[in-house]
Amino acid sequence: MTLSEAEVIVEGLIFASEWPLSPQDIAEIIELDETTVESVLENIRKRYEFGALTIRNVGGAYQMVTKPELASWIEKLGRPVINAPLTVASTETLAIIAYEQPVTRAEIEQIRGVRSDSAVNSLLERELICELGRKAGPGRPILYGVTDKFFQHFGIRSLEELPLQGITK
Amino acid sequence: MTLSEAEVIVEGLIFASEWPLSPQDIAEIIELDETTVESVLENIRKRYEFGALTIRNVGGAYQMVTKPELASWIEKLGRPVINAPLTVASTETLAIIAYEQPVTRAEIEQIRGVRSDSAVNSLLERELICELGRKAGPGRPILYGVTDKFFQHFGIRSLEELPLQGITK
Amino acid sequence: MGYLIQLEVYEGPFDLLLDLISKNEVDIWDIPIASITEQYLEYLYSLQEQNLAITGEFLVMAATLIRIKSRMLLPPEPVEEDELDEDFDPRRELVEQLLRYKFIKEVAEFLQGRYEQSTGLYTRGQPAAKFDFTPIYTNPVGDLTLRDLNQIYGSLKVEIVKEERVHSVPTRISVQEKLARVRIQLVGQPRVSFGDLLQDQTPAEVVLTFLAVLELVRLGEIAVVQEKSFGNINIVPYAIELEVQA
Repeated sequence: MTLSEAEVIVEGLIFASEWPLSPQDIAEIIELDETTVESVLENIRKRYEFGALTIRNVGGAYQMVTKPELASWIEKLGRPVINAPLTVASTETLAIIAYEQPVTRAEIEQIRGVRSDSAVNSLLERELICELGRKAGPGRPILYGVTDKFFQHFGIRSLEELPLQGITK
Repeated sequence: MTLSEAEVIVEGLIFASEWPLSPQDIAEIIELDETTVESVLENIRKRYEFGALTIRNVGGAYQMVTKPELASWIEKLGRPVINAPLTVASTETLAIIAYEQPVTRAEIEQIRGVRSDSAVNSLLERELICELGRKAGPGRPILYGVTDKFFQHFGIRSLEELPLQGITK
Repeated sequence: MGYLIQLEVYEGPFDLLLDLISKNEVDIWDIPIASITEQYLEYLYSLQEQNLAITGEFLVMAATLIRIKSRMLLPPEPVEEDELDEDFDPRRELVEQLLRYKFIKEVAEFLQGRYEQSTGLYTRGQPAAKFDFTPIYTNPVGDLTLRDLNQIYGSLKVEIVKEERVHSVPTRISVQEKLARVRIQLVGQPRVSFGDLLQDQTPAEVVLTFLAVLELVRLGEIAVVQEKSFGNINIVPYAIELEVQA
């Protein structure tokens, strides 16, 4: 079995990157056009069919992850479980934090129209959000923002990848 | 090509583990004896011969890394650029280190009343603080102090220039 | 009604309103406020019938809807300048809030989808290589100044001293006791500054005093006046009744 040099390099890049890599990112690094990169990726994906790992496509970028059927084994390593479902309250709160950060809890509650402490706490526990500092002014409320883990779990590299605001603020 | 189930599980474990796994660790998780684990590992290493990745033995434990010849490519992924300000925890920790240095993490935690490892780590990563040495006494804890970078950012040349109003030492 | 209806669960009043608007197939910019208000209240009544708790937010929205409804019935009052606008629509603020919430719900759905895609998938556990991938911080201290550091350090040190004092002088009073004390401080006065009530109090007492003042407002015994933002807060007692002990 021989593999093309490009295939090996791309495989190494996707493994080593902290973020999902888009074909553009890869094309830039290895100086090949995107179409070639796409076909190289296809070859890698085929080669991975039988092992423990897979290259998944999240929003057009590629990331190396374990196959879902191994989840129960990997949990035994004690890695935090990312499969516990998020409640609607949590995703709404997360959406607001992603868009409006840095944002206080009171501002989140104003947009959602309901109290959100438990949603904020559960997101802090999952390390999807963190405290960014405190807002000047009365009470010096805590400001929240999203974490690196947020970007990794959701396969998003920057806030620009979130759906665009369809209405004027 | 069919792979044994054990081979796939071990491959996934080594990829996802946050530390290198010893054959004992693996044997415990998959409930097989160590000799079998060693031969499973050998199979995985063989299978990896042609790709970008390899299983490296570090002090008797195994980890998944890219092959050395890919180094120059992987370096091109670059260091991530982060523009987030300091968190409240980090700011408090920095203030304590500036005024109390040389100071141990336990002393910082006593003043803040909460654990401060991640704040200390983040300040180290930002190169605002550094290790100054170790304190004499039980456990010989690390002593922290601020760096030249700290002085540059705040526009002062020495600790004597820190404002002292409202502070009773 | 003798049978149980399965009621839909809503995240909050905005969620319920959006659902009513979509069920009625009406234009969000032209909400038939009377009929939507009626349906909104019906939902609250049905919650009540099933002995389900109605949270404060739902009640506040009910009040808002009723206010908007009445303002739409009345001829526009010649009041504040910004409301002189001929296009002024009492529904506008609500509509803007609803649209904002609707957008957030869409993003939440997008995130939920992404999250489910990640279920059971694990990324690499260890650093991939010994290369220096430590982040470059372009903003290592933000806009933090030496003065900030001084104040933060000062307040951390003060907190320690305070905590020690609290330990040595345990004070345990209830809101009810605090309420009684505040009444005594207020009775017969034309007005009292909130700051004066707080003098020499520990943080725990400040909280109790604040709660007692809120309770007095609720009971209709006092009015609270603040002339400008961050200005002094004055308490005007008008119906304080001291419980006379036999």
